[in-house]
Amino acid sequence: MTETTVTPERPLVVEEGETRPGFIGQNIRRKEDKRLVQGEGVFFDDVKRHEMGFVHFVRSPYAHARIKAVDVSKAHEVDGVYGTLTGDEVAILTDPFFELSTPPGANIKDYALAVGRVRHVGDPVAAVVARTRELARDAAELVEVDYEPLPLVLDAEEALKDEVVLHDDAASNTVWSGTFDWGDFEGALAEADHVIKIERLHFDRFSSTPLECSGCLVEYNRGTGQWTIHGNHQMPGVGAIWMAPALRVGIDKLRFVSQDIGGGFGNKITLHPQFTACCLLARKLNRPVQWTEWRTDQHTANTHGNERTFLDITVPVKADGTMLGFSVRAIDDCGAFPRYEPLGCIIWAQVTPGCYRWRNVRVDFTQVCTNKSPVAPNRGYSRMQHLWLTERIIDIVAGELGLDPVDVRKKNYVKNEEFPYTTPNGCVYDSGDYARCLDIALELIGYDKIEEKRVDAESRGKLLGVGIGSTLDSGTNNFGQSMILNPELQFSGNNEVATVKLDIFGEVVVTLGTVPQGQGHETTTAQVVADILGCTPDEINVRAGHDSYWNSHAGFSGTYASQFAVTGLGAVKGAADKLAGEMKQLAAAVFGCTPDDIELAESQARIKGNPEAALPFMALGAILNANNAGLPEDLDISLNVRHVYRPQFEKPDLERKYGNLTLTYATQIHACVVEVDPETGVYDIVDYAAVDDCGDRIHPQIVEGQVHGATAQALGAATHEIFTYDEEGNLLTPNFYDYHVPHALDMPPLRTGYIESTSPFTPLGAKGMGEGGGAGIHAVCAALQNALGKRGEGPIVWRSCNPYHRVWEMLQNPAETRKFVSVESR
Amino acid sequence: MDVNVTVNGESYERDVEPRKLLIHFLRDDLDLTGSHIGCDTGNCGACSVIVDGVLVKSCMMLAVQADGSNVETVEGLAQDGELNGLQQAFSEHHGLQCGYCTPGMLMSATALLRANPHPSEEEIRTGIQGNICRCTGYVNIVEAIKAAAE
Amino acid sequence: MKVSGERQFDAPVATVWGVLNDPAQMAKTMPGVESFDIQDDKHWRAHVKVPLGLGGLRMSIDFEKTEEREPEFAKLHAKGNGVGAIMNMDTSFQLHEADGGTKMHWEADVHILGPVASMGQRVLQPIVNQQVSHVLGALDKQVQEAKA
Amino acid sequence: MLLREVEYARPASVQEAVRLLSDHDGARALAGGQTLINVMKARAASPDALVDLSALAELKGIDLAADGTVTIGAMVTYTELMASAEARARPILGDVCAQIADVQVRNRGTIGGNVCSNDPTNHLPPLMVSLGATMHIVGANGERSVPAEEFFLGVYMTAAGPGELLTKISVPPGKSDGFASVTIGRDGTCIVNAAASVNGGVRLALGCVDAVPVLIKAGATDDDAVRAAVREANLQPPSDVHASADYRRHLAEVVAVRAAGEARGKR
Repeated sequence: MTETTVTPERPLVVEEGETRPGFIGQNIRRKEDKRLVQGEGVFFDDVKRHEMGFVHFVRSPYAHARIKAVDVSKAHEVDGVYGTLTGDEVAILTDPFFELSTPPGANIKDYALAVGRVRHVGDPVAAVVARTRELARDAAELVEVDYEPLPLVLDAEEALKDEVVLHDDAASNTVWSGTFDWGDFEGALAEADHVIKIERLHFDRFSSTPLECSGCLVEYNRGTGQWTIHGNHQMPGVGAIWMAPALRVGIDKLRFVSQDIGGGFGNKITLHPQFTACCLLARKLNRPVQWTEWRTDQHTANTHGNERTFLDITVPVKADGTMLGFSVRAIDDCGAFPRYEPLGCIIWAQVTPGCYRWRNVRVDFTQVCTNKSPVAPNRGYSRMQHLWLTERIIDIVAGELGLDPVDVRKKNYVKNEEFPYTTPNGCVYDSGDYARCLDIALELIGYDKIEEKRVDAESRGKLLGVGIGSTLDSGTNNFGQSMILNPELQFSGNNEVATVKLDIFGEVVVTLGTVPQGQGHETTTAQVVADILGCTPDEINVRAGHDSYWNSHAGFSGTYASQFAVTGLGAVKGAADKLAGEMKQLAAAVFGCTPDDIELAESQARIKGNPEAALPFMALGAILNANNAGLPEDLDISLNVRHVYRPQFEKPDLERKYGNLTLTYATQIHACVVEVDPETGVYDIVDYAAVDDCGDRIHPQIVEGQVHGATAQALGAATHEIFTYDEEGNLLTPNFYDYHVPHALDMPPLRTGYIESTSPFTPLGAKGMGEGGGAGIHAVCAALQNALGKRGEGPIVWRSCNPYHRVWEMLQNPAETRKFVSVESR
Repeated sequence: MDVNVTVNGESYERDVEPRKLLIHFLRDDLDLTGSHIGCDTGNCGACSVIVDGVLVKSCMMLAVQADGSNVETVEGLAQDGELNGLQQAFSEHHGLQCGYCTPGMLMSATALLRANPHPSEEEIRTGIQGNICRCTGYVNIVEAIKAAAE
Repeated sequence: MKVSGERQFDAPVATVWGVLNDPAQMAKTMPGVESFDIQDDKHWRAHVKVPLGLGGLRMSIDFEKTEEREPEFAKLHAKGNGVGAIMNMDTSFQLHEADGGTKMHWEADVHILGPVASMGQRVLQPIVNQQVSHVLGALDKQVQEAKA
Repeated sequence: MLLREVEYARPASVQEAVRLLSDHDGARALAGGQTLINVMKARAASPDALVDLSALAELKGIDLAADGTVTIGAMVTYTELMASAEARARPILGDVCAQIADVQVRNRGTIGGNVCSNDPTNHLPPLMVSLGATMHIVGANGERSVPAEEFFLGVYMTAAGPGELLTKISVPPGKSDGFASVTIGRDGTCIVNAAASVNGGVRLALGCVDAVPVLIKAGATDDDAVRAAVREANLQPPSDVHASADYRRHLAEVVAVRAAGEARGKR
């Protein structure tokens, strides 16, 4: 049962019924729903072409092996096989995908298929194309690959020793490493009354596995050399930047088309290797080819979230509980290929201090390759791992010093009056009220009666624990942060595009550059345009999906990193404002008055105060498009406006690794109550609250839906979802049989609340908020910690994922984990 | 093998390999792409359809097993373009985001409400336990089914 | 995965050694063996369909004798290539006289890759045990026949 | 996700089914398909021919005899059993079926398929052993009956061998039964499970701890006696990503005590 309590500071949207003027802020019916509830959406696998071939990848069973030979002859003998592709051909026909990192990472060679060596189980070695899906798979079994197994390395700290090296060209497993040092950590240590040391924390490897796996149908036009890729790539702008140079063609030769996508969560950003292989096959066989990834392929070889180990954490604290800062050594395991990495080595710096006011932070960061599946920016990317670190520090320190976790947070949270708040490394938190959100969350789980609940739980033989998870969702990247990793990179700022036109019959048509996967872009776009043009969302036709041929996209186009409400709608607002201006100019020219005399309302352009003198949209569209004789010569309008939204960013100071890396910071504060059965380690989440503050809400229901979804994914990651490998490099949770994703009965009762702290930096006062920052993981870890041990004794929750067996093991020998923590009091 | 099947009231006859799963038959042979595939172990329920009145996962049935059966899929819920009560409720309560699990959810909810017109929240959650959704956390789906039941 | 054990045979060491080193007889002890071809006394290949209850797992296994000290010790490397699984196994056995017969101590280090390994880890141990007991049972029979 | 080529037949009679299964050693019976088809998707193991039992009316139906014995056809689905008045004579049957997987699987998955596939994590093998059920098998050379504790031979292997069919299961009368498990998420795959049946002493069957259910008989039914009996069994459970051997062994004691307690409570 969901109760939404509305307790905003400044009641902008007070009660469900009462709304602001206009459509923004209302829960209008989503435009996407009509087709989706009738099964009439178009997902990539629904697209068919005459005589298309089905692609099946031959994947490595070895985690690390040299490829001595690939023999496709038997596969070709199968009736119905159209052709094959091997790594040797790929090495000749394409160049390696460019690497973001500096050496040694820069020297890694990453191709569409494995060349010379396989580096993780599932690494694609060859591809077979056949008339039917089943034939392609049958023939793939006849491809004989002669592997020479090599020693493998699965642990990041082991990989650092470079005894087993994955990429000879790089001659090291280190992709990137660097130190970050802000404030005066040594000074803070000297000034501290207590210094808490935490030897080890580990953020486990998991992924928010979208229900639709990846895939594409690729057509090649031999005459023009043009590829059309019907696929579910969620960041085609960057995908094309990788693929075009590899295929040695201009970017415009790659047309990305998608309509409906079944969830992305960052897992559909690094699809360029498989898509490149399909492009080669479409050209080689001169026929459309279609690749559908199945669940087991998606788990073993598509993408995982970053796995990160934190070592030697040192936290200076004053007697009154003021936290002065922290130092940590972080080792990030990016699997066999960096691809989108090492961007994760800097993205966490968007939220360096988390929600807290400590000023002295030192991080020694290293990213390393291992013989596991490559990573990609899974929802919460890199910030989630870091926020989990800061929350674990707060709770462990509070536990050791006997401080109340609520008081410690309130004392150290950035205060409401300090916004916009500049962090130690130059990021600017735009607005927020963390303490207020925490109060609402605690109220929703009945925190004041927690001790009664603890007694009741104990009467049933259960250990009760309550935990808080405070996170930030930094949105709208300044890609200039990539230059901190590699000064030679030519990426900075951000952008997104939208085109709004008034058609000949007066229909408003909007074309976006984004790639929605369920965020309701068509709906929120229609709300914004309707309020600007003075018509209703039903009259706005927002083209579904993405098509690079619409020429309404730019380099950073796509849907990722919590930014649509800012960049996407920023572009829409910019285009709609200009169009409104042009419509007023046209009406003024027709009525012989000035544009300021014209207002847009009720789908008309009319003279203020004289509603009879009105031109319906249809008239405006017709005049310019088909009846423009007699219009003034200087009337330079097109009624077809393409607007590029660009947030104001500066290039960061590379020396000090200082600068504003993100435009907006949405808040999510979660609180949860668990009951642990000490006899088995089984635990239930009996109460849960999530409070969010993402600035002005364009469509409250959509915002809440994102909170529900991000919470469910976090709870899955906190309880059961983990990618575990055996010593051979086999993934032991390769599909939903052993990788348990929460279903309807697993979810606890979810209560939500919200406030709206308008963002001063964005066109609509809104903030991106889709990633949620993994608050559920932090809250569950804190609640388990609270349940399992009183002050100073009991185990330490040091891993992000805690299935029952880990809870039981922690209970059996608390010392095993307690030894990670030591307190030095002066 | 020869398969005669009625899907959403329309009858089809095709020659089908025994190894072809019903979900592939619906999507690839009959071009009814409303039902989806989300896993390869029979866990996710995106392929749920109703065969002879019984809710099943069509990825764990061979097409040849549906010979002579009556299959209902999401494409058959709306009557000449008019959404039914369940479809309306899903949209009204934001019970879908990406829409990939929605066809399976709608078929499970349809089967649930036919058998139990006024289910409790626990019964609703049990009814859709076989349908994984990664976007909504199930909150609004349960609200939508509750609303459709009234 | 490491598996080991001991087995007492009611036959002299030479007889047991004779069976263990004759690929033709050894092939008969393989579960679901369909055919085998012998390249030389150190290399032979068996085509088997391992009975796995729900269906057979076809695999071709290449055996290579890597070490031998007649009649007491031998070591073999086996590389199995099937669709559902790839198997790399090193196995060795020691024979010595004991209570009027022969005591064999055997060891096997089995590495399995592919879907059977990643999805079947709960059932892998019992399945390997089943196959081992099958082989040992068949070996008993072969030894008795050889003795007669 | 894409199966290998396979032959398919849907016989109209048990005799014809037995003939088809005996003629072809690569043939396997296809009941509900909720395990077999998934194994075929992974191509981990592939039958050459499938004999679909769905047309065999003789294998459907649940019968309640005067003495309270419940006889369940092998092709009865979990949903049918849960709804059956006859099966309510032994309520534990419906209670356990209600915990298996989800609605869709329960609508097609069959009692016979569950026991014949004998996945170590299945619910029904230990339940049938604790209830002391009798499994009725038909083969080329006629019918025979096997007690449940002798029916389960190995992983995916039962007394119903190649060329044979399980036709029905008869469950003796009784009321005081219990079932307890620890699962991955609610009603998920079992990490460990135990079934208990009390009349006089207790018949306890532990699942997930070996290839086949482990039957333990204990004279007394109190917690300590049950715990001691389980310890004596010296279980060597497999370990996997969800539980180490030690954790499973410990859980086995806990669920055994809980199952026995539940059974005791219903006397």
